[in-house]
Amino acid sequence: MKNKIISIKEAVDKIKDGMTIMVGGFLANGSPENIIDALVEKNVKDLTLICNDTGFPDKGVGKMVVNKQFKKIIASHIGTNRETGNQMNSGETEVVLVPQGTLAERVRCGGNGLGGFYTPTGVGTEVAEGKEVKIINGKEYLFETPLRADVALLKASVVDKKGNMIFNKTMKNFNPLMATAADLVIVEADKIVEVGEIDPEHVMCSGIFVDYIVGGEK
Amino acid sequence: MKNKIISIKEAVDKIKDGMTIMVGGFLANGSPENIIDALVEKNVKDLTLICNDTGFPDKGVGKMVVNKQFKKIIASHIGTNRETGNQMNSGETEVVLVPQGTLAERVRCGGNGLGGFYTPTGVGTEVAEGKEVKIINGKEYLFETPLRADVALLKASVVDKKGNMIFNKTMKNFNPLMATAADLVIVEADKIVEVGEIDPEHVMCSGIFVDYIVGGEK
Amino acid sequence: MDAKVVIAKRVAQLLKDGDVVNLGIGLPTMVSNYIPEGIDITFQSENGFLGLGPAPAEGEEDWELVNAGGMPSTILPGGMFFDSATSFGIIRGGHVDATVLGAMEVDEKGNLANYKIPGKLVPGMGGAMDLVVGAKTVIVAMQHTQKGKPKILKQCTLPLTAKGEVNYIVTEMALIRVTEEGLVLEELGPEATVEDVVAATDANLIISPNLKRFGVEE
Amino acid sequence: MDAKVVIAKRVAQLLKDGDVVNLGIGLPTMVSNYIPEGIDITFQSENGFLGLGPAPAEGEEDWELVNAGGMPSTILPGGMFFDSATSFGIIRGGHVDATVLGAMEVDEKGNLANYKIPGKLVPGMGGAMDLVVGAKTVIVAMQHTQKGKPKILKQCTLPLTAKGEVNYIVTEMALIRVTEEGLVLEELGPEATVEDVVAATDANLIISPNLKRFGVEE
Repeated sequence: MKNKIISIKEAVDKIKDGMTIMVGGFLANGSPENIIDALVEKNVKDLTLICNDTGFPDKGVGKMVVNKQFKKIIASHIGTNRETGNQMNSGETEVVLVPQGTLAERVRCGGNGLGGFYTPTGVGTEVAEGKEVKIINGKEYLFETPLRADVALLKASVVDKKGNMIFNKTMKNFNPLMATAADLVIVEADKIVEVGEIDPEHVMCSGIFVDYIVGGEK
Repeated sequence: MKNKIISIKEAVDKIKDGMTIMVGGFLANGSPENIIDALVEKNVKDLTLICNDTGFPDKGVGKMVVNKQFKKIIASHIGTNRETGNQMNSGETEVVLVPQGTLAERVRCGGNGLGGFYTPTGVGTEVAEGKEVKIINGKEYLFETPLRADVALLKASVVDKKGNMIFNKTMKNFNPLMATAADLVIVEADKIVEVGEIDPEHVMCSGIFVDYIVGGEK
Repeated sequence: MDAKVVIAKRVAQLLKDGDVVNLGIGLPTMVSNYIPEGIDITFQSENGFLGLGPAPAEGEEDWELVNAGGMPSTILPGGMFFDSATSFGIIRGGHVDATVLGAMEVDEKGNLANYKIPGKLVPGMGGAMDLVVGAKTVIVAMQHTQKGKPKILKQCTLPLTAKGEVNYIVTEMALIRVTEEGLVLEELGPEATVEDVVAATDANLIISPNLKRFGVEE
Repeated sequence: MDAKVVIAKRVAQLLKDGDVVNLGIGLPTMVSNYIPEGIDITFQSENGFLGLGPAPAEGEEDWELVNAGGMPSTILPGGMFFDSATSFGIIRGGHVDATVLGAMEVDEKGNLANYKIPGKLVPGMGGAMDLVVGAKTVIVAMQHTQKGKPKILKQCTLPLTAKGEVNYIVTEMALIRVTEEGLVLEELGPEATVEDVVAATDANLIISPNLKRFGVEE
């Protein structure tokens, strides 16, 4: 069996300037804080971020926003981090706002080999601008495309050495979706256990998606 | 709290001639055998079936095929039940074959409020006939539409009185997807437990989708 | 009675036994405090669970169990956790009976604007666009005016969250139903007259022949 | 050595450490018996689990844990169960490294026909169409001829399962790689000569300059 456990330093060394990264978490709940801290320290630049939101200035991906590491941000909400709005208004950072359900579905779509989907969300709003509208059974839908990233950075509560994951309570959010939609997947674990310690009925996301595991100190 | 538990007789009384039904199960593994038996006995006719396959002549929905209860069958595989092929060849029953992954995704699509999706599956085959082809990032995809039913008939291992479900091992298959995609959802339970007996981390499909629960004898 | 309490109480009475309900942040959250006796409501939290319970006691906060505002929450028996794609599948798929949200503006066509003020406040739509399109009943809960200026308009001036999806507007002054014919004033708040409501509303109002007063007691 | 064993052994050698593999019913299933020492393969069963293990001992069959052929199976440590949409998301999303299937016909363009003989045998495609499109490597494992008649053709005559997706054809006589230029005969079976293979093949074959013999030992 391949060893997937690496150090945080080895993990962040895989993330280069200009890459597109997906980061799990919802208002930083379920975000890989240690990897984020290491990325702030490494100061990798010109990244594109795909994340539900931009967290807080001192929590989650918000720390990287404050450190001006993103040239583009795709998120559903940026209201809890004033710095994102400032960078958007100054033109430093391009911000694309996507409805949360559409964002989740686009990531799933990218991870599941589908070419796109039609959603009723956003019809008749600014979100529809420039998008194909299709009438299906008399109702309007917008065409939405898949999202993928170079790297997905996830947080899980328990991870076995194959990468099988358990996310406690509300820490699932975008994590299991992003696991499927990036070329390289790195998960930060609270706890690392042996293969077989997690009941197959309780695994929430398979280790086949995971390239590397860091952490396990908790 | 509403009482969702009814008798099998009450359950099958809700299924009328001409309805479209979805039935969970994969080669009858995870199919509601007791509801199926009662439907054979009631002899409701001219149904449209949406199911992964047509089971076996003596197992799963195959019993209803033998009893000639379907005017139309939408499935990915009919090879384990010779009677389905016979009825198809004689023109008695219309059979629409759908690739398994496309079938699963169409049911999910119907249950999730999406208008359709693009899949690479079936491009260049008979499955593509009459379907819109879209080129996305240089690759061909087929447009596939959502599937919904009047009634979904599911099987679960453990169900609490709100309808929250656990499916043992490989009995999940289409069950949790179909739970979302029908106007009326009836689940046959091996075991019925009180609300709160299932850990929220272990519920596999929410009771909000479930209208009625039958069984619980096992 | 405080205006917000009046609104929350009246909204709570619109909910029906067995409903699945999503409450927005702020005023809408208060609705859960006033659910009538004997009415069983399941609250959905779009970040990933069903069975949202009351806020935890001080000192018992669990930061792995947060609500859609990112604050510690609790889960009730019969609840379950899920990822963001499943969460919005529930929402978009019509499995949420009612959503209660605040608004910056609502208009005669049932259009809603509540996610941005161009050039000033651009927090993003989060899950609001999916909720408003997906929920069976959309209830706007807000104070009737903002600094004395009407929020119920002939036509929204801000970018729309959704087109024609609002069903009810509940303020401290009125319960208004959105119909094909326009806005129908169905009930008056505890202290309001028809003249008060008309004066505080920019939109045309059709006065219901069965105009009543809120049945909210202290 | 039995022809089927020769095929299964050679196919097994094509698999790489860490691969996720889906084996079709029949001959392909035998591949799992010949995985080289030190190679860790995770088998996927499209009806809903990862970590497919060997068939259970007699008397230990669990009918809640079946494989894609509907027969009792086992799950290995590190496996997990999931529904059909997730299963085919894994397949379509490119997370299966290799799929091994039988064929009625394969042709020079890498087209595959294995799901129906019009008017005669119409079992349905099951998951085959998704697997062939989604898996990174598609390996056809079959006897070289059917009742003495070639199955490797210039052009398929039966309805296609997929267009241009086959990468390898492994028979008891040959290992053939599908390339842009056509079919390349890369290896000979234990007892075959180039003349034997050419005579038993309808398609044109390019003989590899590095032509080898299978390295399969008794």
